[in-house]
Amino acid sequence: MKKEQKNTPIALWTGSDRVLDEILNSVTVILRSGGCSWNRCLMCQYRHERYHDLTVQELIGAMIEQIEVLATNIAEHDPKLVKIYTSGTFFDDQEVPPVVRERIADLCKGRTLTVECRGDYVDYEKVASYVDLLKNESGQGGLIIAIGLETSSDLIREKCIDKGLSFSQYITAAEDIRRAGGLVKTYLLYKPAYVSEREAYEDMVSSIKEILPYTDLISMNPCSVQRHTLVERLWRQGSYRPPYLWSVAKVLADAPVHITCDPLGGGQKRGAHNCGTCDQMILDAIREYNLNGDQELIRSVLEMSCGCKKEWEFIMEHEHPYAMPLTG
Amino acid sequence: MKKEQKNTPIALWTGSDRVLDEILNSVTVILRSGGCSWNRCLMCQYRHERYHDLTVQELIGAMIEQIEVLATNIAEHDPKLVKIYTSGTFFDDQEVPPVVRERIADLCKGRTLTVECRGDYVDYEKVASYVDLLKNESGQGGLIIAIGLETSSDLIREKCIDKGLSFSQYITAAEDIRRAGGLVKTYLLYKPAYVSEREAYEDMVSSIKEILPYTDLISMNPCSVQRHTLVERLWRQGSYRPPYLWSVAKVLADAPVHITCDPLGGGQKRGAHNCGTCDQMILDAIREYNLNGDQELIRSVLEMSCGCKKEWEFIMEHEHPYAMPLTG
Amino acid sequence: MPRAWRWILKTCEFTARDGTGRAGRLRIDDSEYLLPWAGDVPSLFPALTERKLDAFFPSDDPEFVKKFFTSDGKQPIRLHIHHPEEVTSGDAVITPNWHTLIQQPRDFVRHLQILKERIPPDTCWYFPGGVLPENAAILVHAGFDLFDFTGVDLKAVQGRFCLPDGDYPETVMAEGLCQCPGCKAGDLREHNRNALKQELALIRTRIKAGTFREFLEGRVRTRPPYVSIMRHLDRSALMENHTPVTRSTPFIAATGDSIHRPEVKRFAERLLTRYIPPLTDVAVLLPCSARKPYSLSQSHHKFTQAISRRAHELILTSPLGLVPRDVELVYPAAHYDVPVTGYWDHEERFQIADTLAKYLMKHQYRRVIAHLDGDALLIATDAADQAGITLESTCSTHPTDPVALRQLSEALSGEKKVKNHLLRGLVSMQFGYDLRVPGLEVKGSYPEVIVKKGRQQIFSLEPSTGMLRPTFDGWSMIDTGYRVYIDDFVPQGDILAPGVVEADPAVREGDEILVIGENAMATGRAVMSADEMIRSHRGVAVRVRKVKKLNG
Amino acid sequence: MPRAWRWILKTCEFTARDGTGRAGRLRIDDSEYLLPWAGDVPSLFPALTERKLDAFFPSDDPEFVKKFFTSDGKQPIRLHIHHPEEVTSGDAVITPNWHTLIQQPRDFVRHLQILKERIPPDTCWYFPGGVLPENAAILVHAGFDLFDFTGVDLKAVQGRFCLPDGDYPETVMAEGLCQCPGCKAGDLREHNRNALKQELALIRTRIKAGTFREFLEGRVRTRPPYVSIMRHLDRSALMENHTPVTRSTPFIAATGDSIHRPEVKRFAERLLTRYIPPLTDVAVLLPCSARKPYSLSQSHHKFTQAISRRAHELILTSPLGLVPRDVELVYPAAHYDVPVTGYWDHEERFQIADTLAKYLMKHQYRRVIAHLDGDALLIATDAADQAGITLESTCSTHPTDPVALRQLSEALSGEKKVKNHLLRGLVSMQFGYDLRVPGLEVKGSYPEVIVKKGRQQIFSLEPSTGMLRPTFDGWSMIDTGYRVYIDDFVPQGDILAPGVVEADPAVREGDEILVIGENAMATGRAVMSADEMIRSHRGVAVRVRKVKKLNG
Repeated sequence: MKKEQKNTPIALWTGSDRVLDEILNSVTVILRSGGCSWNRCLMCQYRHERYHDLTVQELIGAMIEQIEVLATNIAEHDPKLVKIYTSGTFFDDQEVPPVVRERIADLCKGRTLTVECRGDYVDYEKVASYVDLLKNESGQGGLIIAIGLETSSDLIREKCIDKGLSFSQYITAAEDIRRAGGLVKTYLLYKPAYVSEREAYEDMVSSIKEILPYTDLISMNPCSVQRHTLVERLWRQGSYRPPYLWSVAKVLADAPVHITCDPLGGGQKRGAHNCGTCDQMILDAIREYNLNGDQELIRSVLEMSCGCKKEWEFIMEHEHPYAMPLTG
Repeated sequence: MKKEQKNTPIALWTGSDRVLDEILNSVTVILRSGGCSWNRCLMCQYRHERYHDLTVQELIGAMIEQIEVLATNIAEHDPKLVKIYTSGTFFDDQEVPPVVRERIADLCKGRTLTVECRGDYVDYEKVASYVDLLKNESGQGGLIIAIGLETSSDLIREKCIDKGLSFSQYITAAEDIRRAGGLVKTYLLYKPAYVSEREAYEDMVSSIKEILPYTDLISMNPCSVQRHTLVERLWRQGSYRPPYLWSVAKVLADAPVHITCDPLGGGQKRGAHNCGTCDQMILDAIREYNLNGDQELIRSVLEMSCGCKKEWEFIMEHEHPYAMPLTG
Repeated sequence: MPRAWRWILKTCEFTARDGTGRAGRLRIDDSEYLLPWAGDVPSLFPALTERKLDAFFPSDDPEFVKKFFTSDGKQPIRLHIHHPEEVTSGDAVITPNWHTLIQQPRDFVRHLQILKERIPPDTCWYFPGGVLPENAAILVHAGFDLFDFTGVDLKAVQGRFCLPDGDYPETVMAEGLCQCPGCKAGDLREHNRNALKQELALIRTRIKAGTFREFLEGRVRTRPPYVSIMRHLDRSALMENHTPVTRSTPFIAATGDSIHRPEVKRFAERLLTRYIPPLTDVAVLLPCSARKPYSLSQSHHKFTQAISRRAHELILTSPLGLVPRDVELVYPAAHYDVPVTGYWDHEERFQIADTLAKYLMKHQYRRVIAHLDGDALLIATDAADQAGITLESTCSTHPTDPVALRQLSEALSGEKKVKNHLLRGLVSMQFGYDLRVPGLEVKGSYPEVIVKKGRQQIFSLEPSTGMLRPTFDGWSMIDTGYRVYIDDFVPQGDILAPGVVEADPAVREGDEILVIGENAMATGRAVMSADEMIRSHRGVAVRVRKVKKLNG
Repeated sequence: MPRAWRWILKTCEFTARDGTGRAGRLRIDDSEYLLPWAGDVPSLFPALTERKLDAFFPSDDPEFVKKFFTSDGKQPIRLHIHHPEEVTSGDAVITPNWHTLIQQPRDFVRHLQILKERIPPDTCWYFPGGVLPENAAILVHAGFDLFDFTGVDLKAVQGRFCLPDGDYPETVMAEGLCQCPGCKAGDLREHNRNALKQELALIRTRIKAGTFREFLEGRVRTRPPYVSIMRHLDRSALMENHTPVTRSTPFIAATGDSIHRPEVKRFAERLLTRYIPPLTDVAVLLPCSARKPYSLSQSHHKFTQAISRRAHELILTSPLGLVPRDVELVYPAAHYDVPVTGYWDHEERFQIADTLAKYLMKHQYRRVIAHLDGDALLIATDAADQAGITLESTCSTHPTDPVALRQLSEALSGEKKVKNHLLRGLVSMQFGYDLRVPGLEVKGSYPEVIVKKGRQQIFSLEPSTGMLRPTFDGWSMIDTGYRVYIDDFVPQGDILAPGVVEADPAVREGDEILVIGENAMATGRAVMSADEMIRSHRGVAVRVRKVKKLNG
């Protein structure tokens, strides 16, 4: 493994993001880190994208090297928003050593930084001091902490995701973040394994409702079939199907707030998909809505007719936990 | 073959026969003879029941021995009617040497004798003198010559039986017999190979009509599947089915004169048969009708209902020469 | 109505079996459903819609199942190989998400076997979601009884027209492939449901007639996984257990799979383990005949005449392998019908040679005469090589040719007549018992015979099934086996499963049985296997023929 | 209307074929009947009822036929192997009393073959009397087009309820096996007719979809003689001639009979006679994969990586035997689907070993590496023994195991890379021609590729059928074969059979064709075999893709 390990980010790209009704130019980076200390989520592929058996010093070196790539990009694009994903918890010292976090704060001072954090790792002190670090002289700069709650249902989170987090832990963490001056972004996972199309839909609707008091931003992402995951094993044996794009659109169309959504692998067998004919149109609409927040656009997509819509309606009504998935 | 040849008749039995509205006690004997010189009829088994390679003297000896068995029986039962079958032509010297015929005349003097003769072998002189031989002092005794016409259709007789006789030859023979003081008995064969159930039925109806002017007695016999015959070969491959007893009964019921009928193997796969349920009842009726001539009895049998009657009606209507037989 | 009371009214009973497939009745309150049945199952079992977020897949591992699988005690009871559920006779059970297993035939059969061995046989098995007209036969064959319309309704919304041989674009509806009311009305969903209902009705008819397996042989050819499931099942103990020991219907061996049917394997196995040949050290190998039993055929008539009882006659045949003359009536030897082409495929060659070689190694003959030609002779020679013996051949021409028959007869000149053996052979195959009672006489015209000792009837032989029926006197001569033990009641009519205390594990459906209780004995015929009669609580276990009270 | 005129209006045309079965149209006056069709045939052909006492049986000997068989010149023209009738394209013919032949499959196929070779293919074949829903498929497969209701009506009067899988007592009518109008009305005759009509409609659908054979495989299992007829037909030249060279539908090999299908035999035969392997003397034998073409499967991805083009890859598989990597797209190598059980039966073993042994004897490799385990390795070893060579084995574990893959890779270290061979292999299999043109480039993403020489397209490859389509430039590189010669017209659209003057006898339905005439050339695809296009007078012979006028 060591031979192949690269000290460049797993991925890095620039773009635009809608944050609280504002559109910011952004850079997003996925860092290879010490790895999520939980590392059990059924759909998570990043379990494999990590360093193994490094000393703390080696890890720091490797990550700093990656951050230099980010630094170059920031210098070039001067993004308002920097999103850093470490496949786990930014504030876990095992995963991201403090010195690395400091270097990042330097880079992002005066900007909005989004990092991710397991809900049970949120530490009021750490967050509060990090928020301070990010503020520049004119008080600009802020921290968004994204928590992968995935669902407000403890049962689904335990059985279908194995996240090791309870909804009440999430609430505590979210309140801590806000108290510490950060913003809370909540990730929801649309249709983990072991839930039917309708159960998944209903879970998203109720999750959105239940997290609204605690979160500033919501990102709902359809589950996709990542390599070497348990979800992939289930998918291979016909026991898992990613959600229909119809379902995804319906949640977005009915949601009481703006929700960002990135259907990874959308339109393909391994991602959220319909029949192949109508997929691209829905994906385009979602992408547009992500930025402009125009729910009417999504609603109009739902009015669209396609040969597979009847199938989806049937699945929503007749797919039960004892006979699912019914389609591929 | 010689080792196995027996000098007893092939068969011998006593019974009653209806002859011209009179019921006579009878003895019937089937003699092993020199054999039919034609020997080609498709349904004939007697082709094999014959002596082979005997000198004339040996043949005479063998046949006289058989006739002694008959003599004993005649002495015992004093039958009014003696029926002698030689599987061919009684008046063919090759088959039945003259000295054997004379011995028979001695035995049957004063009785009615029935013999069989191929139509083309009838010789006015021979018949006339034999009629004389049979008459006793009181003028009693007579000769019935049975001709196997089988059908009045020359086509059927040629194609389906290969009898080597034409209807006009038959007419000449019949007229000769009558002129010579004998009575004519005509055999009809119900359903030879290569005719459908309806064709067979229609053939019998028209044959009866056409021979009426020439014959004194009619014996109509359903074809049966004899061993080692061409008919058997066809039957084995599904190309022949003996007639339904329904058909046989229908001809008897509608006939303008009394017709005797002996359904050999009746009710069995190889003989005229229906479904197995109703066969015995029809056979009994035919047997009774043979003696009492009661056509009403046969007509009442036709009124009988049985599961197979619909099948028979269907076959009568829908079995065609290009798709037959349809049942087994 | 109190809940508990409602449950009691959900119950099932099976009245006909053919292999692991069965037909019967499901009763729910006042309604009765003929099994196998397809319909709106969720409306019959409210628990199905009440259970939320309880998806499980057959492949789930034990820890996961242990952690999340919770019982609610309601029917249909959910089954999982890693979850020990309490299931009672008459209960309805469900195999959640097994439609995903169809594509994995080996796992399908493995899971099925585990569960079928664990759960009482007289339970009603619900296969949710995946049934279609094309797979109804294989699913019923696997032992499922209850189905829903989910699969066919889904096909309808997808515009697919379902038939037992697959599905078609809905445009075929106009082409006259079906004339059901759905098709008349242009209602695809109704057609699809009708197609499924019709298929299940046909399956019921076939099971009741004892011809379901032959039907299945054609039906599974639609998709390879169905064939695989059938093949795995054929090789399973489950199928051996549920295959009747005899049928009176033809055994149609119309595919290469027939040679692996449990009946064929059972015949060969009994031949090699149970069968006791007559006392002779001369054997003649003969070709089979289309007509069954062989001895009624023209060719065998000739063979038998030529042999004149001077040797033990062994008939070489596919798919059965080897059939000794004296047990030619044993099912399926007198029942099978095969497509004849003159070509023996290598699987047939292998199986036949294997059985023959093993037989010849077990029973040492001084002389083995092969009255065979062509491929049959090659197969016999191959087997003889394996067994380390040398064959004599008496066929320089076709076996039925007079020259060959004379050769055969001459080859046997000087050999002693073999004593009639019919009974000992049949008893050994059927009961696995060596009957050595002197003075038994076989009366009647073969194959319609009875066996007497003096004036007492001992056995009768049922020609359509090849089964010996012992009288009580007959049973007294067979010391062990084929006993079914009941409680201390005196049977009035047939014996029901709950009355069975113990049964010889060898008992299969169709076996002749001696019933033994404290107060009565009875003769009869098993309607289910020993395993099923012990583990079931409803249904007829033994059809009783005669009852004898004991000790007043 | 004058008689002669009426006859001209009786004509037939065939629009779809699958093997010897076909679908088309019969026109009589203003009416049109979709073939295969069942109805009141005698009302369409008055001659049928006019002919009296003219029964003949197929077994009748030549003298008998000569004496009594007289021609009346009317349709349907009666056929008998011993009677040379004058039959013209478009005529209806009848095979009198052939229903009696069904029980004699060998004779059935022998007679059929004699007559089908003698009579023009585009004639409408009437099978009188014997059709039932259960045998309609095998009769259509044998090349019959026209049927009557005699058989089903007879079943009705006999109280038998007909379905494609057999007949049942009429009492089943109440059991919901069918919901046709006949069943609703309790009219058994109408049901039986409907059952037959539905079966024929389904057969039409299947023929048009190119999935008839798979359907037949299930249908024939009802009765052994139907299986025998299919097996005899499979082994006949008739079937080879009429089997398309490719289909885009799956080739479902769900029975032991699949291995004897003409497609399988043709593949093996072309492999052994036509196929030209790449220039290397190292071969690796690989197991097959469920996914087709193999190279798109995960396992083959690993094999290919380990081999890295340092050997010729040969895939061992059932029922095809052996598939070289470069021709893995050739039908049915990329199309077949088999039930997997892990058990290789002895017929499979024999056929595969036989093909492999012959291949290895023809093509001498310096090294043959068996990257196989289990039965596949045994089969390969057996074949190597037959071929007199020794295999190297690289599988101490499962073939896809990293250890085995490393062994494989190491075994090949030092071996040279094999030159890409795709085109030469495919051309050799499809055209039986050795293409040795330098400078050809394969472009695109396999299997969606085209072949160019410089800027000119030479071939395209159709991935769904595995067929190469030559452009005119492509054809100019293939010197011989697959030519169809036409008269001096310039084709407007497709080429009809009467326009065909001569054709390469190797041409089968689906083949890519170069059409050559005095005034034009064309590329296209054969819709019928060479034999059929020459002997037919109606129907499309070649679907034309491009036409090129010659000399102005």
